[in-house]
Amino acid sequence: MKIGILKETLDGERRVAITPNIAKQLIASGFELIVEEGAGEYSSFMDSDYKNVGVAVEKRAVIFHEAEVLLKINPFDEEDLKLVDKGQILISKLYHKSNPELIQAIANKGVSAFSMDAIPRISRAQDMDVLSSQNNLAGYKAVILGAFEMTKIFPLMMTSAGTIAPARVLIYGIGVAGLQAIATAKRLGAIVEATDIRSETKEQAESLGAKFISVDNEGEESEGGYAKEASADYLKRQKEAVNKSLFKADLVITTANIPGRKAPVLITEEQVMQMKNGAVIIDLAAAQGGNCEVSEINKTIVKNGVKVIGTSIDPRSVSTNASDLYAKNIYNYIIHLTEGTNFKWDLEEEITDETLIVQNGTIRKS
Amino acid sequence: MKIGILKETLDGERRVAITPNIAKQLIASGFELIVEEGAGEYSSFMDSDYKNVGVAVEKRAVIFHEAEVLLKINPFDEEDLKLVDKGQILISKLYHKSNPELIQAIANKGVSAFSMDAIPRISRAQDMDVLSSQNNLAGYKAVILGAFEMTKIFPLMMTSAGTIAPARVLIYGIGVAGLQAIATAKRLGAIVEATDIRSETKEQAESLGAKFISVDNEGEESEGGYAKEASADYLKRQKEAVNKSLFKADLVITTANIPGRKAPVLITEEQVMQMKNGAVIIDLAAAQGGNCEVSEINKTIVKNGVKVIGTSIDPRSVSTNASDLYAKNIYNYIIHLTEGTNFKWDLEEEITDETLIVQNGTIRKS
Amino acid sequence: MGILLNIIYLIATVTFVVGLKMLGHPETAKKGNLIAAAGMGLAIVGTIFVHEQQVSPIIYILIGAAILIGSIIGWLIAIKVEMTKMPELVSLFNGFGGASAALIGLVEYGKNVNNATQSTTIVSGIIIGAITFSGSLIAWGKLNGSLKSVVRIPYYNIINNITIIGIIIFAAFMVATGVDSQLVLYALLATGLIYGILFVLPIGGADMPVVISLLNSLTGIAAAITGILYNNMVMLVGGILVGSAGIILTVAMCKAMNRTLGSVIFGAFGGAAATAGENKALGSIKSTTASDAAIMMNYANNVVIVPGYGLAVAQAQHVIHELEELLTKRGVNVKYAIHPVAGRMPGHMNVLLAESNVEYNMLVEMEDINPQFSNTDIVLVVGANDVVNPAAHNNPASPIYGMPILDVENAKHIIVNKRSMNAGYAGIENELFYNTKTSMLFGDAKAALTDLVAEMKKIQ
Amino acid sequence: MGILLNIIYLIATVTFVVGLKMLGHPETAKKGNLIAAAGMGLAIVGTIFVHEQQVSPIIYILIGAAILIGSIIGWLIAIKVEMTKMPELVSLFNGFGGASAALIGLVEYGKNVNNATQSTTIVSGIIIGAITFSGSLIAWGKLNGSLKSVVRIPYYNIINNITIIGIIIFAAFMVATGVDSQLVLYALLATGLIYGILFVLPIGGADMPVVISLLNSLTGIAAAITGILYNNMVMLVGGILVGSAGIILTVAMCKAMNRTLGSVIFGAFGGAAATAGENKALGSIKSTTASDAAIMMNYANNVVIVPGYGLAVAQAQHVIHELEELLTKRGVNVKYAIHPVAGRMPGHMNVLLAESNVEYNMLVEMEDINPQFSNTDIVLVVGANDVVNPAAHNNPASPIYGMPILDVENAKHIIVNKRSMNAGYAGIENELFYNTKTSMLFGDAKAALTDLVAEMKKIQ
Amino acid sequence: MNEFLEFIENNLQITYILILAIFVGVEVIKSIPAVLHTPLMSGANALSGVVIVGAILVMLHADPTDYIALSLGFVAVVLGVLNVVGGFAVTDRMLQMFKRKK
Amino acid sequence: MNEFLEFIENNLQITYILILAIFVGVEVIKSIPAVLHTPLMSGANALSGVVIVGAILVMLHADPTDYIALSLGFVAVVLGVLNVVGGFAVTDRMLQMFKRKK
Ligand SMILES: NC(=O)c1ccc[n+]([C@@H]2O[C@H](COP(=O)([O-])OP(=O)(O)OC[C@H]3O[C@@H](n4cnc5c(N)ncnc54)[C@H](OP(=O)(O)O)[C@@H]3O)[C@@H](O)[C@H]2O)c1
Ligand SMILES: NC(=O)c1ccc[n+]([C@@H]2O[C@H](COP(=O)([O-])OP(=O)(O)OC[C@H]3O[C@@H](n4cnc5c(N)ncnc54)[C@H](OP(=O)(O)O)[C@@H]3O)[C@@H](O)[C@H]2O)c1
Ligand SMILES: NC(=O)c1ccc[n+]([C@@H]2O[C@H](COP(=O)([O-])OP(=O)(O)OC[C@H]3O[C@@H](n4cnc5c(N)ncnc54)[C@H](O)[C@@H]3O)[C@@H](O)[C@H]2O)c1
Ligand SMILES: NC(=O)c1ccc[n+]([C@@H]2O[C@H](COP(=O)([O-])OP(=O)(O)OC[C@H]3O[C@@H](n4cnc5c(N)ncnc54)[C@H](O)[C@@H]3O)[C@@H](O)[C@H]2O)c1
Repeated sequence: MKIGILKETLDGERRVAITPNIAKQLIASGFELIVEEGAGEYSSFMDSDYKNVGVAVEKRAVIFHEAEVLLKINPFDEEDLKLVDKGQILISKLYHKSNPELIQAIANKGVSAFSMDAIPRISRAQDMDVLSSQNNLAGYKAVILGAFEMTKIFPLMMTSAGTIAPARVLIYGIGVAGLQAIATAKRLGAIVEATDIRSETKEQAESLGAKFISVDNEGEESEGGYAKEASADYLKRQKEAVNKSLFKADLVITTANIPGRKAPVLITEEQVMQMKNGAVIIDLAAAQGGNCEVSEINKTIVKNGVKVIGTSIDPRSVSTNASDLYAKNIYNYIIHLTEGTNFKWDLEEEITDETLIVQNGTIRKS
Repeated sequence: MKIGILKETLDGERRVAITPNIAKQLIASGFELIVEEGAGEYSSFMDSDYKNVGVAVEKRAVIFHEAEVLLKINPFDEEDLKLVDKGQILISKLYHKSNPELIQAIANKGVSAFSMDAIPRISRAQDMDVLSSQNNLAGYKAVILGAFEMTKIFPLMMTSAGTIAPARVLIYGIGVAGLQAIATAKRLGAIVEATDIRSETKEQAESLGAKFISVDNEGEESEGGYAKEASADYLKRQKEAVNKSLFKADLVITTANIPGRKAPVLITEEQVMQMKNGAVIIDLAAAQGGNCEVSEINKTIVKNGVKVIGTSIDPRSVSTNASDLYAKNIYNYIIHLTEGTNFKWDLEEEITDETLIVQNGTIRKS
Repeated sequence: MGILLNIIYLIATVTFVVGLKMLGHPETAKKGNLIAAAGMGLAIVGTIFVHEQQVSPIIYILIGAAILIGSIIGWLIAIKVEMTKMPELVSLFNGFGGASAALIGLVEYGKNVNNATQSTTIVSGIIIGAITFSGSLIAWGKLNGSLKSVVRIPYYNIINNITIIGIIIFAAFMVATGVDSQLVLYALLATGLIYGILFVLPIGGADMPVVISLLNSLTGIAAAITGILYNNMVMLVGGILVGSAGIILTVAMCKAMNRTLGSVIFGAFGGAAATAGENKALGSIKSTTASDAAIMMNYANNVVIVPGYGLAVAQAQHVIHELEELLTKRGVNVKYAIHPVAGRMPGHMNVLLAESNVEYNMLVEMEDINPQFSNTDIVLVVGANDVVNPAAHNNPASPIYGMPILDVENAKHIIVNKRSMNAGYAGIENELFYNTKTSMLFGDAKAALTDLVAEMKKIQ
Repeated sequence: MGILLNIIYLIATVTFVVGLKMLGHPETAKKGNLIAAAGMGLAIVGTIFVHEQQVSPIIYILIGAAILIGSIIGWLIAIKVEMTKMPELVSLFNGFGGASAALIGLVEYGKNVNNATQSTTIVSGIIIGAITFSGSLIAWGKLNGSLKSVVRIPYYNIINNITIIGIIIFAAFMVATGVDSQLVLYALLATGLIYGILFVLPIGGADMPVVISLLNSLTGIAAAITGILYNNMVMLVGGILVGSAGIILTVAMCKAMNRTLGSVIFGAFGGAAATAGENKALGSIKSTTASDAAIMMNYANNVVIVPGYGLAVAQAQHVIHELEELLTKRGVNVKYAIHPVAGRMPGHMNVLLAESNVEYNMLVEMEDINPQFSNTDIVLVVGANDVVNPAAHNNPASPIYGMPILDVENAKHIIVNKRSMNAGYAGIENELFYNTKTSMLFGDAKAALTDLVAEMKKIQ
Repeated sequence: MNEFLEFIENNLQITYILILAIFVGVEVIKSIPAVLHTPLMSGANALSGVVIVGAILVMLHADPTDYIALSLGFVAVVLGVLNVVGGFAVTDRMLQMFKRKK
Repeated sequence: MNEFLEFIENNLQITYILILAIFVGVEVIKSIPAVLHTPLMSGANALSGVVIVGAILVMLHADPTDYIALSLGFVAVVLGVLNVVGGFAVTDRMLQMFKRKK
């Protein structure tokens, strides 16, 4: 079975779905691999690295034509679909719930499509869970980005030229990204506070040294570990509880998401206007509409001396590691889906069932 | 006595010599202060902040005209000197050893000029030592910049999507900047190695958790804590000792300086060609000619997949904290130089003697 | 008694004290045991050969035969017995000691009926010896499983009280009247034996070690009483030493089990107190103390530490590092086994351990450590649960089925630290905790590890 | 002796054991002292009033007077003396005890010349009592400064040997011949007294506590010997207790000073051993032990920790945090004083302490902490030197003159941990170390603080 | 009570010995690590076999024709020796686990 | 040597008492913190004043006319009491420093 690795075309994307290291493992498992020219370039993998492990490097059209399975990170787009042939298998993130047109387009092509973002958050699927692996790096990089953009440093320093107060970092959303952001900010010496709608996150935040800001709510927990949409009342009370910290914060990182929906607005423009001059907000939910009212994806907006940076939870900039992990996830996933080198199509099995969005032109999930 | 605070004009500079907080203290000590419009803008200090503490905000020309003492961070340049009047006192960094023309020009103006970078490294002058206060922040920011530019993360992470090896950071020059860089990289979880020509730095590096790379030399120590110029032989043996680490490094930070001279070249282009694809070099000595042969000041040059970033040891980007510390240094310095609000001109006293470069048009030091 | 014998006894007494003392420290215990044994040998040999009266050869032969028989049997049993059966053996031996004391009393009684002090001594010796003997046998039976653990006797309290009253009446009668009746003598013996049985029968099997220690202390007292009878210092002092040390030991054992002596002995009667940590399906758990864990780890060759989310919750990263450093310094080979999803975020354990400066090369990935567990003496699991849950292998119905885990079961011994029997993230039972190789060290990780380190430091 | 008196003595003996035991723990020491004192009172009262022979009232009056006089003087001296003079007072009191034993011997000798055992006892009592008396007086004189610390006597060895031989000859003669000569008796007393003087004279003042402890142990033995004489159990057991405990204590004191008992007693004769840490200009330093430091800190109200470069070199940040947490838990108010240039880079201490998770609000800047030192019980300086060097205030010639420092001198007591008397970054002597309020706790910071923590944990 | 006092009166030194031995027993044992509880119990058990001395004395004092005394004494000696020998041997085996490595 | 053995022979129980008391003294004292060395020494010193019992006995047994014995005894009692009372009082004062705060 021939697997084709496509170069990402999305603006700003620097990752690649399969790294040379993982390619080698797939080949060892019996698969044949071809990779698009320059696919790994921005993740510090050269075409020669792929060649060295036995992957053929080809032009884009050749990949689409020859591969039975096509791998990408970001959803296949119109341009991609033009080149797809009936019977091919597509694997990428699809966000099928929010992308019905795309799913329809894929179905129209008569192909099968698996979605990486639909992998259930169950224990045995953890090693295929791209959301975890990527959000984790995103949390780290958000802090680095914040530290880079700030005009202050993180740690407390008592020096002969005076004492520098430690930076105050506030984190909204204590999922995978939020936790790693807490850990990283804490390591650098900041005072870290964090808040989340799920009350079980309190202990988790504290286990990493952050102070948890409790919003006195009935703690409507989770649906399979995910947050439900917050009520207006909750959002109001959240603002009250957090404002004191927000207005003192030097760096704010927001990671709050509700799967399949627009991200909740947690910081209004009015709140931004009351923040400290020089503060920085990194909105990792900007792609889902943003947790901060002011943010726009891939833009830096300065409001009242506050820099609001809208970015996505995809850790594009740490592309080497991000590609490594993503590739490992896909590898585990492909091994799970196949027997020998053929797909099992075992629809009784939870992971396959949840992730197989389109089967031979038929939409299974929407 | 009226003190004028000028806005920095150097490209990329974001600091300001006096912050509102320190301005307040100077005013409390009896000085009168005027500040150029927008001087603190990039350090998150607004004109209104200055006004609030009693500083008059004026246009550039007014400052030059009215102030008896003119404060800057970077050396006064030709443009500045055009506006300077006889009898005025200038305080800034001057680098008088490497800038004889500038010193001559200042003398021609018939003014007096104190140089902040000439403050002796003695115990009681530590609170005026701008080199320490600024290099310290530079060391921190160099690591943040490196982390930002890298396509990898710093810490070791063992995850279900595979293990990410910790970043390897190599630091040349264990002065103030180098030490803080070690501390910061270590905090973020990197494996840190460091080297210096002064053998007493071994213990210091280790006290922060770095591994010291010893170059087997006779350890020609220091002149008042500073390094002497290294022999060609030393540089050769240094390369041999360090190369193994250099070629494995993900981030290299160079901080090696010899006061009053060109910075030593520690990494040749040939060495860069053998480094890892994706590695990053931050050359903090670029303004003094660079520790890396490839680097150019304020440029990012990619060679063989290695990003070489030439920057100066001035921590411009953390401008808020850097200005705070710089201002506190100047404050201590001015208090030291004056009695009531008048200059003492005590030339017997070491600090005054070393820093008064031009007195009423006469060059004292060169 | 000649001066020589007295000096022999004096030396023996000193060896008893010194030996007992040395038995209290792991480093010297073995030597202490040998010293005490040597002293005992000396005392026995001295008693036989250094005396002044005439003794017929037949008696020497009998004594020699008795000693030979006892030694051979005792030695063989001791050498052959499995490690796990040792406590019951101790109980059996102790019973024999008690029996010996009772027999001495039986022989001596007739000769001393007229001396109140002597007969008091003898009567007490018989009673205590008899109780010890029958009680120890019951304890032995319970431990080796031939007796049901907790036996309920109807009208227990009444029978028990009657027996006690019986003992008192017989004893008082004998001492007061100086009657020389074999009948009364054996009646006394019988009531003593009955009381011993009644005493131990209702106590639960898990408490047997405490009971044995208590009975052992009683044997010591019986020996001391016999010492008074013969005005024999070595018996007196040796017996009292065992008696007082035994009481202290008994109390210490109760403490280590978080019980009081009273609750062990009398708690049983109420019949309530279902042992905590029993689980219908999985069996019962074994809890351990910091002190035990410390000794086990100190004398291990290979130790693997498995950190989990609980370590982070307790913020015990600094203490675990201290423990690891200490073990390394003692020559133990220590590693950390890092499960990829231990904690609540990828790399959680890495962040945590980096904070306390654990060397990166001490952390071993799951794939690399799993084959090494069979060669590991002790695994210390700290606040981890799901990542060491064998259900992932065994139980297809489990939500974690199919997840790779750390195969700590393969190690020779597992110590698990957590606060309670509560489940982890996945919310499921963990049969590892019920494994016979597992000891639970309950408590907040920071507190428990701090204790562990403190105990470890005490050892050397 | 009546049964009542015997029981009184028995009780007194038990109070001695229990009291001595309680004296070994800071928490119970005070109570232990009182218990032993009560037992002693009981024994005295019992001796006077509970006996069978007829005693004339005049003797009662005399005894009463003696006790009254002794009590009042003893009490007044004990109450009035300054804290720093207590050790010498102990020495004085101990000498009195010895004298008392010797006097008893003098009186009893004549009555017992014909019984070898008794006269041996008495002669030994006189010798030991005399040595203790004169030796203690010399020790007292040395401690209160009326005697030059080390006294060199010409032909010391010869004189010493002659004295010893004299004692042996007199004693042997008296026991063997049973001579009842006051002359010989007082000659024995005199040689004993001389030997006591010779024994203590050459030993250095710093070693006096060890000598006092040793002499104290001897007094105990003298009391025990007297006990044998009178077949008096409370004296016998009490004396032996003091004797054996005293020897152990003496050895422990030597250990705490890193000396052997031999080197204290005989080392002096060589005359070498100039005390380390003496400095011509600055005086001498006082070194302390982890155990002492732990107790001092444990019972303090306010403790300030001053970290310096040495803390970083030793990588002792985790241990110092443990210490701080422990102290806080014990109710001590702890802060860290951060000097702006402590370490080798700006913020060095901050990085270090952040690593071990020290709360930011426990760190106090120099300007804020300096006024608080006068209210601080103990400052613990760990690996800092220049930043606490008063030369910055006092010595215009010093390279650090004019640098602001942490004014730790203002605290009630300063404990400095470093490895040696080596200088810091500035390469200059630090007179703080020679301050009378300063104790040096030598050793690598990590090791020393680990010990400190261990000792601290022992306390409660 | 009276008899008790009398006993003390008559056996004053024995009483002291008793009390001191109790103190020694207590002091010597307290604060031992829990893992030594079982070996220590076993060791103390072996020590309690000192009653064997009494059993031997019974036999030594027995009339060679007093078969009851002799046989009871014989059994007492056998049992006592079992206690002593077995006790020390088992203790020794238990303590194998404390062997120092290397 | 012979006399020593004889003494033991004659005073067997006293010997046991001696030995046991030595053990008790040693066990009770070992492993005490250094800061308690001085108070403990002082406390032990007070205890050694038990010799006062002997001094009192000297006086009680003395003939009221034996002035030498009486005066020596008197001095012995005074000195012994000094040792006892002063010793305990000083110890008590030394131990003031271990008062618990709050
Ligand atoms: N790593 C990730 O990215 C990630 C993300 C999400 C979920 N998960 C899941 O999290 C789980 C991780 O496994 P794990 O073994 O590390 O943790 P776990 O299964 O959650 O077990 C943690 C155990 O620690 C104990 N504990 C809690 N606080 C403690 C304290 N202060 N002192 C001592 N023990 C304490 C708890 O028992 P007591 O209450 O009895 O003390 C609990 O059973 C896995 O199920 C994994 O799938 C992981
Ligand atoms: N902070 C800055 O930015 C900076 C930069 C450059 C220079 N300085 C200078 O550095 C000095 C800092 O003062 P400081 O008091 O922190 O340090 P210091 O004066 O250098 O003294 C450090 C002391 O720590 C002891 N030490 C070293 N290793 C130790 C170990 N393992 N365990 C225990 N003690 C150890 C050393 O004594 P032993 O050898 O006897 O153990 C030494 O005397 C100042 O003079 C300052 O001017 C500071
Ligand atoms: N099975 C597994 O073992 C496994 C693996 C990975 C993650 N998970 C769990 O999945 C869950 C989701 O993680 P994620 O990072 O993908 O979440 P996410 O990206 O969907 O959301 C990030 C966080 O935002 C929070 N949030 C949503 N609305 C909010 C609001 N209005 N205010 C404040 N916070 C709000 C959520 O509660 C969540 O913690 C976590 O509980 C994680 O532990 C489980
Ligand atoms: N008086 C004080 O207390 C005080 C205050 C601040 C700094 N200092 C001391 O001043 C000294 C200089 O600090 P700095 O940061 O300004 O130094 P710097 O900026 O002049 O140089 C940086 C480092 O580069 C090193 N270096 C030079 N040539 C090298 C070569 N060929 N190879 C490798 N390394 C080389 C130097 O040794 C130095 O450590 C340090 O020792 C510092 O501790 C003292």
